[in-house]
Amino acid sequence: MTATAERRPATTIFRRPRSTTGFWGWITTADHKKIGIMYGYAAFIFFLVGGLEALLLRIQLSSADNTFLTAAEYNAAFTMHGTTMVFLFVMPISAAFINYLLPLMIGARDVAFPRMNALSWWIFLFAGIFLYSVLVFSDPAAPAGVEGVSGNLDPADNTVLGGMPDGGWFGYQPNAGPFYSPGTAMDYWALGVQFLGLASLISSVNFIVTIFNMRALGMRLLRMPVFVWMSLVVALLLLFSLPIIAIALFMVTFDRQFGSLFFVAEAGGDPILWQHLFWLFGHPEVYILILPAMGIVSEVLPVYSKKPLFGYAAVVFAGAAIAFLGFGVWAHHMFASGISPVAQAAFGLSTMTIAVPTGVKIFNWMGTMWGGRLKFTTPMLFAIGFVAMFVIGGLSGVTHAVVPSDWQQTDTYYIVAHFHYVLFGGSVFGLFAGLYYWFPKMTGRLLNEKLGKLNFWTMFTGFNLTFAPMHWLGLQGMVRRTAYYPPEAGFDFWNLVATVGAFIIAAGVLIFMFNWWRSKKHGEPSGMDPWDARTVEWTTPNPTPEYNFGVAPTVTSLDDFWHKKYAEDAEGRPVRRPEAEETLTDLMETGINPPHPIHLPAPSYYPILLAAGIPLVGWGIIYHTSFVGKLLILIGVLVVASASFGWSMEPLEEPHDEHDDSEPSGDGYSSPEVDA
Amino acid sequence: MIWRHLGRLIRPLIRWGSLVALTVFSLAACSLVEIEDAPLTTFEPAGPFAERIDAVFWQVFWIAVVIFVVVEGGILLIVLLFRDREGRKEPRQIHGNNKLEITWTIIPALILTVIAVPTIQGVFDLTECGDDAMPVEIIGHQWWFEYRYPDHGIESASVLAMPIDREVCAYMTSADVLHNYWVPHLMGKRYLVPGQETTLRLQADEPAEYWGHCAEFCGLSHSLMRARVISMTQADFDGWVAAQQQYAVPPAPDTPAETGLKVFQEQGCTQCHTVDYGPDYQGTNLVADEFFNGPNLTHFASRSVFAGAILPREGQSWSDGLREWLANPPKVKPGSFMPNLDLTHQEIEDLIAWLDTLK
Amino acid sequence: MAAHPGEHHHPTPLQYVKIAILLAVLTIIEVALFYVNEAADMGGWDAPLLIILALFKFVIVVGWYMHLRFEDSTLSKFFTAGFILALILYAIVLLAFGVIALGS
Amino acid sequence: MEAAAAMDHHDQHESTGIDHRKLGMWVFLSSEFLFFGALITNYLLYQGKSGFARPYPAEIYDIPFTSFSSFALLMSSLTMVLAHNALARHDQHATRTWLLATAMLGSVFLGGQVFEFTEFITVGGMKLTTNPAASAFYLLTGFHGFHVLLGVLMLLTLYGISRRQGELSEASGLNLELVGLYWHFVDIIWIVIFTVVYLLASVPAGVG
Ligand code: HEA
Ligand code: HEA
Ligand code: HEC
Ligand code: CUA
Ligand SMILES: [Cu+2]
Repeated sequence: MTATAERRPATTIFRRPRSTTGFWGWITTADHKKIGIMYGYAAFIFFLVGGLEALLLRIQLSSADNTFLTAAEYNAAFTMHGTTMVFLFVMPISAAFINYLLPLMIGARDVAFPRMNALSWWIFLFAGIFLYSVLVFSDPAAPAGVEGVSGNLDPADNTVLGGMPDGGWFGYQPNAGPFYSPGTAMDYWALGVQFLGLASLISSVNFIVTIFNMRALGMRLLRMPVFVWMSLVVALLLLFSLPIIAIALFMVTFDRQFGSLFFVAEAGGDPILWQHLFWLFGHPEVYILILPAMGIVSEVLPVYSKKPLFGYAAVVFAGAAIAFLGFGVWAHHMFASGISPVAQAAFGLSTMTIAVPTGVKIFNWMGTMWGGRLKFTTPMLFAIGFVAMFVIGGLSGVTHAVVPSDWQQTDTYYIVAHFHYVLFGGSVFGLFAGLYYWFPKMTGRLLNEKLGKLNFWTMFTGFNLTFAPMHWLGLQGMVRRTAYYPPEAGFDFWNLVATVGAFIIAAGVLIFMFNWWRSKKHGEPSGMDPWDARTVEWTTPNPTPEYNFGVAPTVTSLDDFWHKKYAEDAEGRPVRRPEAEETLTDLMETGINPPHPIHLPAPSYYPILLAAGIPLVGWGIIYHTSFVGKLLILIGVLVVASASFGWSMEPLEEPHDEHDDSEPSGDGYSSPEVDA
Repeated sequence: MIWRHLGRLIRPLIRWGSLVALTVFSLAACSLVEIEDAPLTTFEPAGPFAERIDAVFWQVFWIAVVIFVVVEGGILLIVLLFRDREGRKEPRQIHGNNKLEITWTIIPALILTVIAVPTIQGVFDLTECGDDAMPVEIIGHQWWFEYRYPDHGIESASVLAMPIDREVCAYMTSADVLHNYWVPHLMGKRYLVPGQETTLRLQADEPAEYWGHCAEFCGLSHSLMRARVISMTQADFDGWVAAQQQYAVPPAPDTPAETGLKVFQEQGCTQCHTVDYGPDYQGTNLVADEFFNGPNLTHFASRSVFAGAILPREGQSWSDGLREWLANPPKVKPGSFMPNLDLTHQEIEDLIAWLDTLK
Repeated sequence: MAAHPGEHHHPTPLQYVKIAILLAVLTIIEVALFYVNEAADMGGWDAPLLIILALFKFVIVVGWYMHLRFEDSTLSKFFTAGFILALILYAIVLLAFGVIALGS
Repeated sequence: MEAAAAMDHHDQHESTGIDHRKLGMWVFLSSEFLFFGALITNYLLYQGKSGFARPYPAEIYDIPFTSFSSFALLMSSLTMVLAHNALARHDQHATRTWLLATAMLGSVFLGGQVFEFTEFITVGGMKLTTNPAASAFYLLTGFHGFHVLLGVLMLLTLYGISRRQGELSEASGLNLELVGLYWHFVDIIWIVIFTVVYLLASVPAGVG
């Protein structure tokens, strides 16, 4: 509710920050756009880190019995690669898009809880740093809270890189538990992921309330852009799946630190319980990773096809159905774990059903393009690439759902191929489409199209070279998570191809970075509506002014902006309205010079302060047996407590004249009965 | 209208189409060549269970191929047909079509129903062991598989021997973390779960040696946890069993082998390894105590591979493999629970001489 | 803005107290049931009875003390969604572990 | 940027008519079911497994004692709702009294839990590390206790604010409602835990 908060001297510890620019402006901001941008940059840096780890994996696998990495380093590299890509890249970059675009797309000035939003961001950042601080602090030889057994490691193999978490991104117990992963590395993993989850949980509540409560006048639920819908669905998925992993991670942390026995098989703990809890979260998680990208694609395709999204309602409901069904399929990751045949059959069937709503989406996207006037701009290329590549990943997914054939496939590179097709060919392509599409929104400039196309084609080629051979490799018997394979196994050739492909992807990423860096300064100015777009976020100047809209928009239909610009002739073809240019100029005008003063969420120190306490507690827990550890917990708790206190004392909003009647109540005003 | 466009686009279609077809074809061709000599391939089922899975896979695979061709072909077609061109009219603003919507919901649902049938049948047919299956116990260790034959009183490691045309029911568990037993020629995978028992059906048609691999990430040397299965005729198997049931033969006096046996005792190898010379044996008993965590070596030399089926390497002799192993096990297999005992060159040679007596 | 829209729908303090007495009585019955079952095995009938009683208390607190009865349906939709989802998911997990069984 | 009257009010309306924070609280509470559900599931799984080191939690429960502290928590819901009601009637004094009473009852419950844990550990000999069922018991009840503790702290903060400012303002009134929601929620979770974990506890055959 600080959307309209006044800036006034705080009555508490700090004076409220005033600056909205410069370093402190960024540190204390509660502006969803700045937060979104920071999320984006941080996530991209983590993408480079995760990608670098992937390149290490690929170099190691480029030939049989390679010795580029030690086994410990390899295991650490794929664990951190998976963890980084999932939790530190795709999730936060999706959060970046949602943060930046959600309020703009629903015609709001900010999210419902701007300071909470800042809190999420800082917790995410500190959690990421905390997770990677393992490189500095972890001592692979040091026992965890509980004495463990470890094998004999050749001293030469005891490297810094090998000291990173090495239990896989799924942290299967008991391997990642106190006895078989002594040392502190997996504690960093468990707590780091825990904190990342906390950040996402806060975001999810924030986004849900924002979507329910802050839509522009007239924006009924079924007038929201698909991206907003997918954000809502993702927020719900997060809301209901994160608690499960949180508890599971608590259990691991307790096992490792305080000697509880949840997953200690020797004492009767059940390792299969971890799998249920992890995948109860983990499967909804994969839809958390894909749905924002699907939302982006649903925005991009219509614009460059010059047609409305085909079957809007179907696409929305399909998204919701995917999410709902996605809660009922988790055990398809456990077909080989010895669960009963009834359970296997049931989960196999439930998994297959997801192909139906997903197919609905695919076909509606094709329907959108059908008969359109397709402009192959870079965002469009990425979006089409998404559709084409995702189908491949989806189809291999269906072959896993066929339980007996999954018994052969599971834990092989065939699975690795599947999920990179959906994650890279899907999520990452979709997100890149979004980056190209909304770059002007953020900067007021266009990314270079020539470089963009080069970027797409290198990434597309590299991607297929890397991951297509993994299908063959998997079916030829190459097992996942192996640092070595023997020369006789016959895996050399395709692995080498995959490695080459990975470097081609890297080249594509470098082209993208160059394009971004250059276009930010020298890119062609975009004007207000560079793509002839359809949705509300383009009705305000680029880059978006601090207050988003000069005058809060009112919406009368789906694709409201489009209908302001175009009417339809008798044949149903769009005809530009005569007054379109004037509308645009007006919007530009009010966007630059708002007619009324506008109140913005006030900056605050407390989010970053509160977030800073959390990693302190984390380090404290890991070293809780020592004095320093106890001290850190104490300091951390004090920081969190005092920040919360200061936060709650900071005025939320200026007392103002209760509800003056300037509140417009037009026909478009959506009533809760209709919408909710 | 579409046909008019089609005419104009037929040439690029052919061009693109052939390009794609060529690529796909060459990829497939290359991979088939490769698959021929991949010892872990899933494409050469050698027993009824693997064959059943293979059949299900191909059924689904070809359905997927058809969907693939239709969908990707559709995308390609759309891209070629509807690219923006000079003089093209503005597109008609179509918002949807309920009939289409229903069609493309129902057709996939029907296809999936078709796929569901072999899936369910497969699950129920393949999960539970037959009544007259031969039981074998498989115990996973970091990083090797231990086998026990309860009916025959035999213990072995890394290499599983089994008769052909007879179902073997593996009762599996783990001594430490999760493992996953996989012999692609014979069957899919099943986890080995500490504190629990899982079962896996195995059966081979022909006498042969098959590769296996631990498929669940199980720590540092998961990549070096491999396995072999040797299938043989029932007669051969009976002979093998009879041989394995023998006690080891003590080495002749004053041979390097005897020195090797001494080294074995003095270096504390017996702490982990059992060599069963039988109740009549005069020397110190070589039965590892409770803390047992190494392979039983009684018939070590009768195996085709050792140390989790990673040694001897391709082209390496048995003795050279042993030399490499005994010199520094954690170097060969990072994290190995067999420590580097700093054996001298001579000790290693003697040990090898002795180990070779353990037929 | 008004913190409690529709305040007038809410029960009076006296009604709150009456509800509390009801809750107390239910709790006493629960504990009594527990002891009855201890003394003379109820043949498994204690479980459904106790669960029904607990649900009853649950609904009373949610409906009246948390005012959910009087609120916009959006809130109850969320609340029941979370509750039902948790119930179903964890029931399936317990089924998979054989802790609870269908039939029997 | 002063006159609030000139403020653009569009961005202030709630499409659902429910206050942001209240909606947020309910949304959050709905996800809490998944937290506690996982913990209860965990407990149910392990309490029924035989072969653990003794004792199992169910062997050492003190039902009369737990009934008493559960009762205290249950009644704190009454005082909480009375505090809320008093504030709605602008009776600041009664608000404060009931807030304090709620915090007290919550503390009674917490004290009871501390006592219970201590008894279990010292007399009953059941530690976190005794067996998985014990681990599950402590994690579940401890996690709940932590919720109660947070609730008590929030109640006391409200009480403090009220004392210092002489009243709870309109904004704090909403805070009180939110804390109330949280408090009742923690209570209903305990209603479930009390029944499922205590009253319906069982020990696997062959134990106890
Ligand atoms: C973005 C992430 C994402 C997405 C969207 C999906 C989507 C799907 N996944 Fe995937 N999956 C992962 C990420 C994802 N997955 C990851 C990361 C893992 C590995 C985790 C690990 O072990 O580390 C995994 C593993 C995984 C497994 C476990 C494999 C194993 O370990 O043994 C299974 C098994 O069923 C599976 C199935 C599916 C299915 C059926 C879908 C479906 O949703 C796909 C549906 C889509 C289509 C089918 C295509 C479009 C539809 C049509 C064109 C209609 C017509 C089609 C038909 C009639 C078939 N996935
Ligand atoms: C969104 C998720 C995502 C993404 C995008 C990727 C991207 C990639 N992944 Fe991975 N991957 C996973 C999620 C993802 N992955 C997961 C979840 C696992 C399972 C882990 C587990 O089993 O625990 C996995 C596992 C996995 C494996 C299997 C490891 C094993 O089982 O042994 C491999 C092997 O090749 C691999 C490769 C790659 C490659 C080559 C890329 C490439 O596409 C990466 C491309 C990016 C770059 C190349 C970055 C560019 C970098 C530069 C240009 C350098 C510049 C640097 C500076 C300026 C500092 N991934
Ligand atoms: C602390 C335990 C331990 C000690 C002591 C030990 N080993 Fe081992 N040994 C093992 C383990 C564990 C393996 C299995 C390693 C693997 O394959 O990963 C093994 C494997 C072997 C193998 C290969 C067996 C097979 O079939 O795979 C040989 C041979 C061997 N050890 C010989 C020796 C000799 C000789 C000594 C003494 C000089 C010795 N071991 C001492 C634990 C031990
Ligand atoms: Cu054992 Cu991998
Ligand atoms: Cu899944």
